Parts: sequence; C-alpha cells; structure tokens
Amino acid sequence: MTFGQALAEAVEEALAEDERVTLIGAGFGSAPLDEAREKYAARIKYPPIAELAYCGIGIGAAMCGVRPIIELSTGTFSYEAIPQIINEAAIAYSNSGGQTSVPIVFHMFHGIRGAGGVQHSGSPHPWYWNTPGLQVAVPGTPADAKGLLRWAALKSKNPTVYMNHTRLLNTRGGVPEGPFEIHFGQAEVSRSGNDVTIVACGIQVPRALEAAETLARDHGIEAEVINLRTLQPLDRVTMLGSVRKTGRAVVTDESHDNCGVAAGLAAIIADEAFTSLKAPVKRVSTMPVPVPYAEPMEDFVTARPDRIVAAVQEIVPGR
Amino acid sequence: MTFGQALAEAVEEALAEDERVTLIGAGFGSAPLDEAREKYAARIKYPPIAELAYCGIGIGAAMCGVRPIIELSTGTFSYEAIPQIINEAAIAYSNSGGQTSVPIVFHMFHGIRGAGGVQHSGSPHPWYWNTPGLQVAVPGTPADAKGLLRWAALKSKNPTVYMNHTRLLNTRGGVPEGPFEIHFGQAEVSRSGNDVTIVACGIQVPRALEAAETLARDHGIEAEVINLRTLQPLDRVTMLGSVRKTGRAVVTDESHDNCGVAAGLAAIIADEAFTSLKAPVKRVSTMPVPVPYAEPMEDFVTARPDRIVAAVQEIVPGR
Amino acid sequence: MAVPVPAESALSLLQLMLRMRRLEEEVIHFQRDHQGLIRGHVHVYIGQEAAGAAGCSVLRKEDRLFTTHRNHAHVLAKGGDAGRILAEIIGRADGLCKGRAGTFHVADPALGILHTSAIVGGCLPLAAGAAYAAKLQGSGQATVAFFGDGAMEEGVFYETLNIAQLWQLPMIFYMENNAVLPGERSGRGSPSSEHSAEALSDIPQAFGVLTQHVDGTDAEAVLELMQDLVARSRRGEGPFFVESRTSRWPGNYGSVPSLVGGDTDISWAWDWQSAPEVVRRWEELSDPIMLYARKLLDRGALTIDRLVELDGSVREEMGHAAEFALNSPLPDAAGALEYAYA
Amino acid sequence: MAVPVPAESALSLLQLMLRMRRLEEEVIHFQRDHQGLIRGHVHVYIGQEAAGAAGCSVLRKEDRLFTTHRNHAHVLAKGGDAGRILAEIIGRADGLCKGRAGTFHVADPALGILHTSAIVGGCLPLAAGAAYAAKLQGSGQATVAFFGDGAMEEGVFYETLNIAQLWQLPMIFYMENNAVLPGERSGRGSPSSEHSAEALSDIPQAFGVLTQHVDGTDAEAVLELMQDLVARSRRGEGPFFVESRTSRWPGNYGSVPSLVGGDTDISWAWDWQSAPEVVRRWEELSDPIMLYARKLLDRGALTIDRLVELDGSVREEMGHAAEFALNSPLPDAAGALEYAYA
Ligand SMILES: Cc1ncc(C[n+]2csc(CCOP(=O)(O)OP(=O)(O)O)c2C)c(N)n1
Ligand SMILES: Cc1ncc(C[n+]2csc(CCOP(=O)(O)OP(=O)(O)O)c2C)c(N)n1
Ligand SMILES: [Mg+2]
Ligand SMILES: [Mg+2]
Repeated sequence: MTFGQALAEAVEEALAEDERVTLIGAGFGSAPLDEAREKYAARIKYPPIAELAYCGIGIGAAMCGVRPIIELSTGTFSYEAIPQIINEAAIAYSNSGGQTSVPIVFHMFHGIRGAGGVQHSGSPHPWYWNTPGLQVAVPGTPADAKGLLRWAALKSKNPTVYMNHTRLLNTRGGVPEGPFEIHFGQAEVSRSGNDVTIVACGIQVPRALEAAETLARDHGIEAEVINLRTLQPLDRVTMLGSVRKTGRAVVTDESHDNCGVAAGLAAIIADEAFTSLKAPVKRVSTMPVPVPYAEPMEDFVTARPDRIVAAVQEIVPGR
Repeated sequence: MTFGQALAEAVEEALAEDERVTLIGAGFGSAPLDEAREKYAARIKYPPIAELAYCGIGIGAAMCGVRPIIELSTGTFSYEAIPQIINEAAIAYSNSGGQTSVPIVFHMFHGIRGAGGVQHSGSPHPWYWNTPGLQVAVPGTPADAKGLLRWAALKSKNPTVYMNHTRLLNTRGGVPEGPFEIHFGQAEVSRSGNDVTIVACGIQVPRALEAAETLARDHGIEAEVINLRTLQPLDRVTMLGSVRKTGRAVVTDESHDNCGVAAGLAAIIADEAFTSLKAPVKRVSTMPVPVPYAEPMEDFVTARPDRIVAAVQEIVPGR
Repeated sequence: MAVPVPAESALSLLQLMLRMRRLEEEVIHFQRDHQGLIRGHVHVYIGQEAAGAAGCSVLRKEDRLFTTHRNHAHVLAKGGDAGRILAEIIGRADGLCKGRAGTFHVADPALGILHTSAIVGGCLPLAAGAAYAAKLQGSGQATVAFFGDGAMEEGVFYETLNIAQLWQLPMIFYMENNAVLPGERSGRGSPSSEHSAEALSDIPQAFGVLTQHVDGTDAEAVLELMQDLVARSRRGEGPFFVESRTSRWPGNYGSVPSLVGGDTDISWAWDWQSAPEVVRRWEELSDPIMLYARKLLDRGALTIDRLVELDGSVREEMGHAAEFALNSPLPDAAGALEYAYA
Repeated sequence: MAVPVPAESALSLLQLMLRMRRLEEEVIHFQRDHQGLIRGHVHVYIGQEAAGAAGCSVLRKEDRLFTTHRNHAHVLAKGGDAGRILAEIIGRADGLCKGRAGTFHVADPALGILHTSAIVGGCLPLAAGAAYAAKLQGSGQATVAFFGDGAMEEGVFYETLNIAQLWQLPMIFYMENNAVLPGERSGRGSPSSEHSAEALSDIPQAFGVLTQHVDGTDAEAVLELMQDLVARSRRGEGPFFVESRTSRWPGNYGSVPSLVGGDTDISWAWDWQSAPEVVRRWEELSDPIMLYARKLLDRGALTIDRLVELDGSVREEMGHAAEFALNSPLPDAAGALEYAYA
C-alpha cells in the first residue's frame, strides 16, 4: 500500500473509532479520503485560509475533550500558526500544572517536493523539536504513517506535530492488517549492519536505505539504518545502541544544518557514545541556502543518497 | 557603561549618521532613548500590536533603500512575525538571484528574564540560525551590543536577527569611545585557558566567565571562554582553534537543547575537532520543559554557571 | 431600561466587584510591601470590575471563560479561590497552577478556565475552539472570551471572528475597551489611537456578527446584556460581539500599577469629594464599584452600614487570602521538570 | 461614464491583455506538451487580464508592484520580458531570477517588482513597506499590491490595512475577487464562501479606508479608476482599496489549469457563438479580452483585420518567447549555493 493510502486509512479509522475525533483542514495531499469526507461530514471542517486561527481553534477544542486532527497542508504554512502551536498548545499542560492537556495532531507536508519554490519546500521540524511540550513524528514508511497517526489521533494526550515528506506519498511498503498503533519513541532498525550507523527519519529513511545498498554493493560496507519514527520522544536506546556497536555514525535529515535535526542528533551521539566512536559523527542535511527552484540546484542542495554514501566513505576505512 | 546604554548609543548613532535608518517599535527595554525619539521623530514609528505586519513593512521598506531597525520587544512576540521574517526577509536575496537585498535589523529581548512566565521567557534564536539568509547576532557584552548593532544597522546588506538577553541590560563593561563597529563573524576570546573551552554567546558569556572563575579558584581548572557574538556568520576558526588547543569543550546556550544552539555548535565541534577531543563535548542548555514561573523552578531550568562548572568537571580530570 | 436587579442579587454582584478590587489591591500591596515578591510585570483589573463580575455572574461552573494578561479578577469572578489565585501570582506551591503559570497565566481548569494566554489575542481562537467543542458535543456550555481593545490590532482577531461567524460558533467576544473618556462610554464607541476604525464596533458588524456596546462601568447594564447573550449562546446562537467601555484607573498610568489614591475607601461611594485629588474625578465618574454602590444606596437597596459591613468582610477575606498565599511554600525546584508531557 | 480611451491607447491596452493571455497559454502548453517541464503547480491569470493590464498601464517603471502566486501576467504587464518570464517559470538560467524563484515567485526588481511572495497575504505588508519608503523618501513612487480575495481570510491583511490607514501610506490595495458570477461583477460586491462579510468591501470601509469597487473585466473602467488613484497616491494620498471582480475562467476549475476550450480564438470577439460549449458563456459574458475587443469593434476603434493582425503578432512574440525559454540552459547545480547572503 502507498504511504498516502496508509495515511488515509489512519485518518478514516480515527474518525470511525472515536467520535471525539474531528478533522479541520482540506488537504492530506493525494490521500484518498473522499468516502470519509462524506461519512463524517459533521466532524470535518474546511476552514478559511487562516492557519493561526484554525490551529488555535483546534487547540481550544482539544482542551475541551475533542481530539482534532489539523491538516495544514504545506509545512511552511504552519509558520503562520506558530504563535498558537508553540505559545499555546505546547505550554498548556505544563503551565496548568498538569490540569489541561491538549490532544491534537498538527499534520503537514514538508520538504523539497520538486518545483515548490522556497516557500513550499521548508522543513520546520527542528523548531518543533526544539519546543518542549510538543511531540514530533516524522514517519519514514507507510506502516509508520498509519501506526503513528493512529496513536497520535486516538491515544496520545499531548500535542503532536506530524510531518510527512511530500515525496513519500507515493512510496510503497507493507502495512499490518487491521488497526494497529506505533507508540511514539520506538525506533526501528530498518537494515542491520556492523560498519556504520545511519540515523534517519522521514524521507531520509528510504534515502539511507538506498545509500546502504550502494555502500554494500559498491564498497562492501554494511550500514545499519535506524528509522527514528519520532523525534520527541526520542528512542535514544536504539540509536545509541547501534552506534556503540558500529562505532561510526552518519546522521541525515532534510532540514538545514545549523540547529537542524542532524545536528541535534549528532550532538547527542557525540556526547553519549563518545567512547565508542572511532570517527567523527557526520551530518548530511539540506545545504545552507534558501531552497532554489530549478531542478539541478534543488537537487544539489538536497540530502541525497549519494551525499550519504560520501559521508559514510569519509569515516569508514576504504575497502 | 551598561549594556542598555551601549545599545541606545548604537541606535541613536545609527539614526544620526544615516538618514535611511528608521526605527519601528517602541521598546528597547530600559535603554535611554528619549532624546533620539524627539530628534528623529520623523523616522520613528510606534506601530499597533501587529508584529507580522510591521515586520513585513520593515522588510518591504528595506527592499526600497530604507534601513529599518525593528524593535519587537520580547522575543516570543517575534513568533507572530515568523512568516515575514523567515518566509520573506530570509529568502528575497537568494530568490531574486542577488537582485533584492534586505538590510534590516529585527531586535528583540529573549530569555528567562525573571517571572516572565513561559510566554515571556522564550529563546527562538535556534530557529533563526536554522534559516539560511538570516544573520544572527547574540551580543554578550556592552561593547558587543554597540559594535554589532552599529554594523548591522549601518553596514550590513542582509537581514539580521539581533537578540539581547533581558538580564544583560544592566550589566556593565568597557565600550570603545566614538563610533566603532564589530563585523559579524568575529568571536572573541573572553578568557584564556588551556584545560577546556567554554563556547557561549549572549547571557552565557558572563555566566561562562563566572563558571571559569569558580573553576580556577576552587578546582584549579583554567577554562578558555569563547564569546561567539554572532551565530551567523559563525567564527569557526576561533572556536575550533581553541577546542583543538584544549581538547575539551562545553557548549552552553540559553535555549532548549533539542536542535538548540548548544547542540548546533556541539555537532560542529564534535565533527571538525574530533581528533583533538579528549572527552565528549558537553552541552548546558535550558532544561526540556516549558519555562515555569516560580523562582526556584525557573532557576532550576536555567543554564546557570554552576551547571557549566559541573559539565566541565565531568570532562576535565579532577585536580 | 432594565428592570432593577433584585436586592439580593444586586448585593452579591456588588460584593463580587468589591472582592475583585480588594484582590487586586493585595497584589499591589505585595509589590509595594514585599521586595522581590513580585518579580515582573503585573496587570490589575481595577476599573473594569462591573464587566467581569456581571459577565461571570451569569455563567455556570461548566461554562468556559478565556482571559488575558489582565486575568486575576476574572478568575475570581468565575469562582476561583482568592488565596490560590494570589499564591499563583507569587509563584507558590498552592497556586492554582502550582506556581508554574504566574500572574500572566492564572487559570482554573476545574472552573472552565482552561488556559490563560498573555499573548495579545491569544485567547481568541482558543475560545472559538471551546465553542466549537460545545457545538460538536451539544453540551450547551457557554464560552466567553474577555480581551482588550489591543487584540483588535492583531490579525488573529479577524481570522477568529470570520471563522466564528462562518461556523456559527456559540461564543461571546467580550472586548474591554478600557481607556475611554467617561463621556464616551455610552456612545457608539470611539477609535483607539492604534486602530483606524471610527468605532471599533464597526468591525465585527462588517463581518456580519451581532454586535452590542455597553458601558462597562454599569454593572446592571452588563448583567442584562450578558444574561441575554449567554442564554442565546446556550441555545447554540452566536457568535456575539460586545464592546464594553471603561475609563482608565489613574493607578494604571505608570509602568507598574500603583495605589495612587491609597486603598479604595468605601466612603467614596457616598462622599466622592473626600477622595484624594488624583483619583477624585475617577471615583466620581468612572469607578464601577462606587457607581454601583451609589446607585444601590440611592435606590434604597443598600444602607451605608450594610455597605461598610460588606466591605469589611471582603477585606477580611482578602487579608486571609494574602496570608494564605504568603504562607504557601515555594515549589520544589526539581519539580520544574514535571508536566512537560501528559 | 468614462470618456472613451483614445484609439491608440485602447489598442495598446488590448494588445497588452492579449500578450498576457498568450503568455499564460504558453505556460499551459509547456505543461501539456513537455513532460516534466512544469514539475509543480502553476497558476495562470486568464480571465483577469483587464485588471492587471489597465492597473499596470498607469504605472511608471520606478513604481512598485507586488503580486502573488498568480504573478506571471502582472510581471509582463509591468514591462517584464516574456522570454525571461517563461524561462523563470521553467527554472532556466535566463529566467528573471536566474531560475531560483520559479513560477511562484517571478519578480523583476529592475521594474519595481522587488520580491514576489506565494504566501497568501504575504505581499501586503511588503507593499505597505514600499509605500512607507516612498513616503519617507518623498519619491512620489506609487505602490500597488495585487492580491486575491483569499488574502482577506489571513490576519496579515487586517494588520496591514490598519497600519496603512493609521500611517496614511500611499498604496493601493488591489483585491482581485476572481470567482464572482457575471451578473454580480458590477454590484456592491458579494461574499466569498470563506468570508462572513456580506460584501468584502465593507471591511476596508470599516477601517476608514477609501474603498472602490470595479468590474475587473472592464478594461476602461479599471483604467479610469487606477489613473485617478495612482495620481492621488503619487501626491501622497492613500491608502486606497479596490475590489476588482472577475469571473472564473472554466480552465481554472481543475487542480491544474487546462485549455478546456483550446487556445483562445480571436474570432470569439465577434462571434462568441463559435466558441466550444465549455467556454462559450464565459467568452460571451466574462472574458475581459473578448469584452474589450468587442467594445472596440463596436465603437469602430478597431477592425476585425487589425485585431487578427494584432493577435498574430502577439502569438508570434510569445512563440519566440517560449522558444527562448526552452533554449535557455538549466542553471549550474553548484550555483545553488550562491546568493544566500549579499
Ligand atoms: C503578541 C504580543 N505582542 C505584544 C505584547 C505586549 N503587551 C502586553 S499587554 C499589551 C497591551 C494590550 O492592550 P489591550 O489588549 O487593550 O489590553 P489592556 O492591557 O488594555 O487590558 C501589549 C502590547 C503581548 N503580550 N503579545
Ligand atoms: C499562508 C498560505 N496558506 C495557504 C496557501 C495555499 N494557497 C495557495 S493559493 C490559495 C488560494 C488563494 O486564493 P486567492 O487569494 O483568492 O487567490 P487566487 O488563487 O484566487 O488568485 C491557497 C489557499 C498559501 N499559499 N499560503
Ligand atoms: Mg486596552
Ligand atoms: Mg481568489
């Protein structure tokens, strides 16, 4: 099943299983939701172009026992809603001393989608991960897309920023039958290997796997690929366990590098796995320039598989 | 002279020396600006509570040859303006292929100011540093406050996010006589030492110096303190040179740790100075919870000097 | 003209207003008398009590109230415990939010005050969300958002107003325009220096929202209006917009509130001439408590003795509340890390 | 009623509108005929040409224009080179922004189009800033922001409108309400499904802003209005708000624009009955180019032969422009890293 179908299944099941679930926002990309839209029309709203207000409305509703899924469409549009997401949703539980929880999902598509131009290619997940009180999910596979969204929409008590990379929508993968959830904070070892650990989430998971195949085929290097699934909570045990085993790590993320997710993870690894490290922790991020439009430039700045391969080669002795 | 006085001098001199300079915003904390306000009234505007629009107005004016200084007051209010700062100011030069530059300063006070409550204690500089196209200044001393602001307001061609920590306003320090500027990207070695490098900016500079004094006095450890002054551009040479010399580094910043500034810097150091490192790079950041109000809790989560001392002791062998 | 409120209701309304006033005076005493106790800004509601008291008196416990940086007295009016409010304001363990929220964010979720934002306009979409929830759940709960004229400078006000009207959300936008000249309180409304509209209430009208204006120092006028609007919003009508106009208390001119005329003296109700000059005209024309007490005295619904007694008991209550707050321990430092996530 | 525009001016206005149409048709040809050339969304201005053409024809080179995701034809109308516009849209080295900006952000700083935002409402404060600069500098430059009705759903619109009015900024808010029924184009205005106002133009009026509405398919009506407003804004008057109402082109209903009736056939100007059914009523009632050509034919300011010739030369120009764009090289990949900072 495709990533988009898995996503749609999760949304539809959430609407079906819990009548507290409400959907505010039109999009979900190409996810096939027409049937759900009719069936649960009373709980589905198409708001005006007013991200700040409709995110805030979701937050207020969540405080009152509703479980909103907000569909923000392109992740850069969430910038409009940052005052509500960061200044209200993230703080309410702490500020109330544990009295007011905000079970809400802010769903958005992020990343370099291809000819989006800079204003439709952004990746704000580093800012959301920088914000205590928010959970951050960045699914890498169709199974993640479904399992994480179900958990966030049906089980979680906290606000979740849920980021899908646009280019994942048509990727395929196995998805367990029936309802199932993936609890946040459980990374997956997507590929085993002993020579180097590649840490990734979202779109970087298939890219890391592609890089790992190239490394194995062309260079005899066996990379272990960790799909983090969620940044907050972060599964340090799986990530650090792998790095302690391999002694080498490349962290890759589709966000800019300064205070980006690759840096955030590399700082943790370089500290906590220091004694195991045989080489520096390398980062492969989006290059430091506003994302340009033309294909060759857009491609150039992307955290492509070949850049991951090159980073691994820098730290794994040639074979 | 105090930090606040130095800041006011820079604003006043900028208004006096270049009539393209305009000031939009009322505040500048306790900085003594009354005279300037009268003298340059025609170029000073007090906007409504509409951060998004008045930042955008500054950006549009900057595109047309004006040099605006925008005073946003508390840094968390800048969240309202992120769509304009990040989606417009940061991208215009790149997007236009070098045709439209945006010489503007977004000034704000950030950080845990004491009983601000969570909505007046934020530190968004990691997000701004994550955004290519923006320059980020985080002055640590009165001389920095003046020299960096003069350079940003009078010389720079790029948008600058200029963050002062509220608690620096009444700190004192020497400021060179007459007009002088500090070019961005020039760190300062605030204290020399051979045992460990403490990397800091803004409020963490005096805190690091205080920690260094304690370390020297009580533990015989000589710390070198690097005041970065600006994050973008970043003076890697000074920072990495010091770490290569001492072999040990603690990075401290008043922002949350995940994808925070301490992590951003630690990732760079752990990579580029890997072979010199005798111990893991430690980070001292604001603790991972929305900043609580009550003094003991507020203090507890702060990146205090004693937490810097403890981090240094973790990596420097006991003496 | 409204039917006069029955004497007992009138007295409890007046008492609530007095409690709000004395609460805020304790906050200013904290600041004045205890160095370092109030470490940052505080905002007091003095001069707006009629609006908050009358507005809240028609709400039930389960109804939702959203407020701003100027929240203390709203929380009290909704039923909040004075001691725990004051404890929150000074960051103590017994505060309504365990000292984590502070003056900017006093909230009492058990009373329908789920979260208080100090961001100008921040409460507006949250309130619309609560109304959306009430509508989805068919719960008939009312939602009132109290906010300042300043919020009409922020874009979020307009976005929220538009959605509230499009979705027909049962909420009341209660806008407190709190720096109006006394003679203009009852008119159609005046512009603010930071807003270009000739009258602020023209704006919601242009959005098609049912709009009312009221003299926010007139407790019974507010009561009558809010009785009607809250009843209608319980039936699912709405949104409604109210512009409530009050005149600034002289103690609110500086950068921190200050009792420029001393503590409120209840005798100003029947003898405003005895008030210190700095507050005299305000006590004559604009203090909602004095205006209402005077009206009740005139109407014979109240005697001077009863008023003095009432005030005495309120002062006693607030004295105890202040003591409770001051005696409440500071929260445990390491407890800071609790509550990041539910 | 306006004095008819002199024949020469009328012809150049019509020619500009035709150039805008044919430019957008080339964009759709790119999408239809060259797989992978247009990799994402594009938005075309078909059906709104009268507004952009007449609005821009009164601007000087140094005047400032801000536009949106629907920018291509605005840039052309302000004087942009068609080949370089098309090259930008397909991300080529000869594009106006070296291929870095793309369809969403076509700009031409040398012509006063400094930066184009695709964020709904993004252009509004930028335009106000340009007007603020013009005012500070006393330069007499006019500033026009073209934006869609959707921007009135975003808070930034209201914040900007308020400041523009408070600071008396010499700018024109030119709002293109582009999905209006033909019969409602000349009325007072209609609500949009996403806005609660009875008429969108009620809103700026409530802010005290001088507000006009115009049938945006009527080139001469727009011209007359904009001549006046631009002249006044050069003298420092403003802000002004214009609601310009047009009717949606049938090719704009799907998720990508499509030439559902084929390329525009100039004969529809005198024989709209020959248009394919899917566009026939639109060509009869709502296509600004046909409406204007028909008017000029009726008025005797134009002959069919002259019109056909005009169209021929425009098609030739745009054919060359498309060729230029297609022949322009892709930019160098590593050049991506240039221009992060000035
Ligand atoms: C987004 C934002 N910008 C600025 C501020 C700073 N601020 C706090 S109160 C205030 C004035 C609010 O005026 P109004 O809404 O009329 O409320 P009042 O204080 O008069 O009750 C401002 C500007 C803020 N809290 N939030
Ligand atoms: C902040 C933001 N939210 C959402 C979008 C997605 N979007 C692009 S165009 C558009 C519709 C805009 O409508 P309108 O302003 O009327 O312009 P039109 O397309 O009709 O010319 C939307 C919602 C966006 N670009 N920016
Ligand atoms: Mg006010
Ligand atoms: Mg439109």
